[in-house]
Amino acid sequence: MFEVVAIYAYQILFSISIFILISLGLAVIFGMMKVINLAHGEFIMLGALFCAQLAGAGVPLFLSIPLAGLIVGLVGIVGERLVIRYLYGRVLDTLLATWGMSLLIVGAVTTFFGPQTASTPQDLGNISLGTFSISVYSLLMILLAFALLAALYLVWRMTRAGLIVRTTMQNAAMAQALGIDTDRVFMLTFGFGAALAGLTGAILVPLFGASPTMGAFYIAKAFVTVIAGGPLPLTGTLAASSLFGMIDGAVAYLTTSVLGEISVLFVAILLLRFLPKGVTRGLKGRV
Amino acid sequence: MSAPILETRQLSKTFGGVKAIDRIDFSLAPGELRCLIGPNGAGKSTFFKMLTGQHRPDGGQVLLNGQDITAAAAHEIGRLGIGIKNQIPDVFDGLSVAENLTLAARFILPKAAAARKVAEVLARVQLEPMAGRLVGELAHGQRQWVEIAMVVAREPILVLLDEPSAGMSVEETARTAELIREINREATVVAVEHNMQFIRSIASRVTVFHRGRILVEENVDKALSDRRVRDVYLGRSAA
Amino acid sequence: MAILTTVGLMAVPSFYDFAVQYDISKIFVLALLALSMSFLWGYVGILSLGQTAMFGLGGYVYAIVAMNSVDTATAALIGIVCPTLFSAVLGYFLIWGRIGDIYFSVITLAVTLILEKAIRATSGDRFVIGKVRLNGQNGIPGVPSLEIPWEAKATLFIDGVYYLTAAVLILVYVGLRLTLTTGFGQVLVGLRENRRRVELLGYDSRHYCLGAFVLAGAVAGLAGVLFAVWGNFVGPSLFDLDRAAQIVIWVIVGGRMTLAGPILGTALVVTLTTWLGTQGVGQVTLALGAMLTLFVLLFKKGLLPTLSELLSAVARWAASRRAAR
Amino acid sequence: MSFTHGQEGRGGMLRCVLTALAAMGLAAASLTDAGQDAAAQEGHPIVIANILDRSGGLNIYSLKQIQGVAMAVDEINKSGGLLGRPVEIRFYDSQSDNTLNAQYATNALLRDKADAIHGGITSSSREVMRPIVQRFGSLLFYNALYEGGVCDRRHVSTGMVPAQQLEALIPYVINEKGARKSYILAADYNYGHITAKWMKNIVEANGGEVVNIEFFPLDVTNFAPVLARIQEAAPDVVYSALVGGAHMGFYRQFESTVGKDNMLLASSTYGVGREQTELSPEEGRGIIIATSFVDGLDTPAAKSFVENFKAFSGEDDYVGEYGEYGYRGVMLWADAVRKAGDASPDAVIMALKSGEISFDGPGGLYSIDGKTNHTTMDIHIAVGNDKGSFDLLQSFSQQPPLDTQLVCDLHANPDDTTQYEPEVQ
Repeated sequence: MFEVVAIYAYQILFSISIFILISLGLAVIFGMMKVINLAHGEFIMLGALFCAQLAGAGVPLFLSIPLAGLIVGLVGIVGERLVIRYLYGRVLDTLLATWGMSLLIVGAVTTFFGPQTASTPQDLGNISLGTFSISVYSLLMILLAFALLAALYLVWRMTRAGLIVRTTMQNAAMAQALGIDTDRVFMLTFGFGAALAGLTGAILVPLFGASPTMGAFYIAKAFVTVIAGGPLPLTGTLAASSLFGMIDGAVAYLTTSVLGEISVLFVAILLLRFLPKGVTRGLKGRV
Repeated sequence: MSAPILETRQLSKTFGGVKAIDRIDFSLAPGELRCLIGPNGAGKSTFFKMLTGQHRPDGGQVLLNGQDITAAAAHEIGRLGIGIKNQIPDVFDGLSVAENLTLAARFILPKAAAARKVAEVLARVQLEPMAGRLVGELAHGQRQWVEIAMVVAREPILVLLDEPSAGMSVEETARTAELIREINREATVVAVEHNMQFIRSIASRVTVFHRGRILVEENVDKALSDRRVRDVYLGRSAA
Repeated sequence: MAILTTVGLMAVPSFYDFAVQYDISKIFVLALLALSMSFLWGYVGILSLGQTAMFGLGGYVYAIVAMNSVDTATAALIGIVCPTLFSAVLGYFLIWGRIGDIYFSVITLAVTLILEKAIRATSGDRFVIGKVRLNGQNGIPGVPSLEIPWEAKATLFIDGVYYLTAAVLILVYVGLRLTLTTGFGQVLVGLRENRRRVELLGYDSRHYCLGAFVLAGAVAGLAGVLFAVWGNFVGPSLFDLDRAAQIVIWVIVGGRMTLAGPILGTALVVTLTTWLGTQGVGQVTLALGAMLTLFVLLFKKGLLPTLSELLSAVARWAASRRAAR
Repeated sequence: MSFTHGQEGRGGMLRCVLTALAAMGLAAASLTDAGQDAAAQEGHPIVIANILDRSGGLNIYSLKQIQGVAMAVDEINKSGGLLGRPVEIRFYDSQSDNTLNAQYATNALLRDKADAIHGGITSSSREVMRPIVQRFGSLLFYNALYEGGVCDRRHVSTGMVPAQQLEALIPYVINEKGARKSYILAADYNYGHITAKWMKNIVEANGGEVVNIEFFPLDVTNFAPVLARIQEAAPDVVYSALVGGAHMGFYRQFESTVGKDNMLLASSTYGVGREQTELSPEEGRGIIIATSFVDGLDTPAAKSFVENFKAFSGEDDYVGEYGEYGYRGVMLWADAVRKAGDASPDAVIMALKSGEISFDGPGGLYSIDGKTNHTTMDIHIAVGNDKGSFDLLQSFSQQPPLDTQLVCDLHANPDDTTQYEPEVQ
């Protein structure tokens, strides 16, 4: 009995943590900066790819993961400087431009790294729960997802940098008048969001692998999660991820993974129809 | 005294903890031309927006000819005959003047009658030469007139005008005052204004708003000489 | 002039081979899909990312009905009616709730993705409608072309499909233009310019939004039917994210505030994609991505409006030169 | 009503667009029309089209095959061409989009006047092209592993079909490894469904038992739920007919959760997309496959092919089955052209009907069965090693495409174009 409950809990938590991880970067870039970033999936893919490359070159896995996130953050900053910074406020143009960036990244990665799925092994083994065994890495992934979310919340709420970012996103002109270099803040925030996406890819790569076209698997889910989350990007992402993860984990375990995904999208539609401003509407809070 | 055309009872609205409108009782007789005055942030525009379904009240009631319209949607209120000119010109910039007016007139009239109505209203606001121009290309004052004309073309029973003379030259202001008096022959009018001279030229009675409440409701001269009114305007010229 | 152009277009098949006609027909069909979106987006201001849902439904319904040996004209009709009804129901559900703009976009996108996933999950032999296997991921091949009514047992060949799609595109374009001049259409234009003012004038914007959504759904369904006729194939990719995003690209490239722009945008992007695929230049996506990004940075309003602005600027400059002399 | 604004101005736009469209058509036509009509003359090249996905999600299967096709044509031309004429490839990148397969097949046949099309990776891309090839009376060489059953004289399959592969793999697993209790996972489309049916059929025919069959859409990456169900069922062996980049996650998650030391893993698709080159040694080691070609085959033909391929492509990595399929497809077609003495599709089809078309290639002898246009070949049982390649366990000589032969006879019904789904209960 205990086994069954535990395996259920594991399935659901694992599913929730995937939703959290794939939405985090988007919660910053779309949720806060209002840039419809269709290259989000490709940022995840780049993180996965770089992590696999680094680990393949002999860097220890747990160093490769943050390094990969950092590199993707730099890629994000380059993209922001070259393209995105001309488009703030032109929401639909960001959609088109980031779609272009997404195609460009997929094409470039296929050209330089080939179409193959890249990956890197992890050797944490598994622990057994009666008839079941669970991969230790996936448990670590669940922890990481929640830890990242909590850390992000603290940075946003408690630090000066977080305050500066929130001020700038709410009213750039006012922030500028207060002496904040908003141009720099936009650049760094975008880079930060990209780095989070890259980190996600790096965390996922030992289990899911990295292929140039993998971004498409995540992008729709991530957008649905962040939008369903509503006006508080972090609290909302947590709430929506929990809901969707629970549904996906339970339905996929009991029936099939297709039904799991379909039921998530269906619940998202109902949710947006009846709570059209997202689940955190009316909640007091800042992020 | 006849039954009021418009009445609000304990109307209230709060924005993020600030009471924008605080239990306002307001009543307007048919055919009246009333001005609302008060410093910026007194709640005048919010009040208008609640009368026209653009903001939903937190409490209280709005009655039009005795009918409760508190929860009605903007288009339903429009159909009942309240027309509003918003503070910032609220027109179809990408359409021509004639098209703007046609859109308004076609709602109540068949095609041919609408065309006559448009011509008539155009003449009234003296915009005939501009009929084919895009509204977005017109000067600020002219855009205000287009908006007033749209309101009129709908043949409303109650016209709300939020700062009709703002940004207008002296001649334009005078012309606007005349226009408003003309409108008042067919409809009840409420105007929010800052220009005291303008107010004197059109209204006999004013309601003074302050911090979401009604401070004074009097005839123009009495209200403007009231100490409390002077106090709230202190530091601000009555221009 | 317009008649001349039509005649010119209709004369293409007498001068150029089937391969050219086949390529151009595809552009015509996809341009219809782009029109369905730009009509909604450009005139009513609602961005439906789910026009592919109606497109795919149209294609699938036509395929299923036609392959159950109903005559193809009836199948085409049902293929248009079904997505129209579907968009009416979906539109009622969304528009009557006065749902926010971006949520509207996301929900319509989710609807098309659900349909895609559902169709992909119909691979087994349990999923049969009449005589037709739904075939999941693989799609339904061998969809019949339209029968020629006055010739027994004959179906439209490539040139026939070319004429048909050209005619339909012209008719739909003209039809939408005429719609915009009716009272209904005027309100739609008003909605694009200033939704609040339309409401204050007493129009219930929901009626007009729903009307436009249903009309656009019908056009997308029609495009789906023609796509099945053109390619003799329907598959779940009709619904997928790539295609949904591509429509946005076509419309933005051409300029969404016009009806002609999206047609040009579709022609440009589709031609470019097809052409790149034959050049052996490596990754088509790389070139396409670079082009799109540059496009946004250089042409803010889309190609057609930018070009016409440029032309009128040149004209003004020429006029001022003449005046100066 | 006076909604005239804009319409005068924009009225010309439709004209502009239509004119531009027409102009584009004219330009495209004039670019490609020149000098094509004389293609069939002596000395002019024989044109074949190669339609594969260089870009998009399916290119994992295509990139090596594109080079395999090019290499075969290169070898043919270096040895004097076919019937004294050089062979020319027109390559089309179908970008993993079926509608482009349709468009390019039409272009290849009408514009390039190609004598044969080599291409198509997925069954759906093949099914989109088959009616077009039919309509214009041409010939399609489909060089891929697929579910079997296509009965069409204008279509030639040069890859493996399920019966061929599984009649070797499953008895090996049951008899040599003693693994009877089986759990089947397959990709959720026709190939997966039909393969899963054959798997079940053959497992049961050999005295095994199937505890469950599950299907996965191609974009599923999270296999945690099914791994829990597998552990609950505790089978001896898991058979995988999973396909594509996303499904590779299964092999990693299987190793980190269950482990091949505790449960056998056999596959009909593993290795085809060169999966083993991207897995770690632990993850790839021990997976049992059945294949018609792996780089590690210990024959002179295989060794020289791998060597030549690396030299030709300038890439030093694993070649694999799909690269070899491209090479084999062109060589089989060339043999048919030689025996027909004519490159035109109908002549080649007549030659194919004889059943004498064959090619002694890298993976053994391939010969085309004249009744089905499917290929008889050697099947090798191999197991993943920790060097990113495979070790040969056992070879089965000349396995016929039995499943398709059961339902298809092109000698008796030359006009058949059906894809049969074999009746498996």
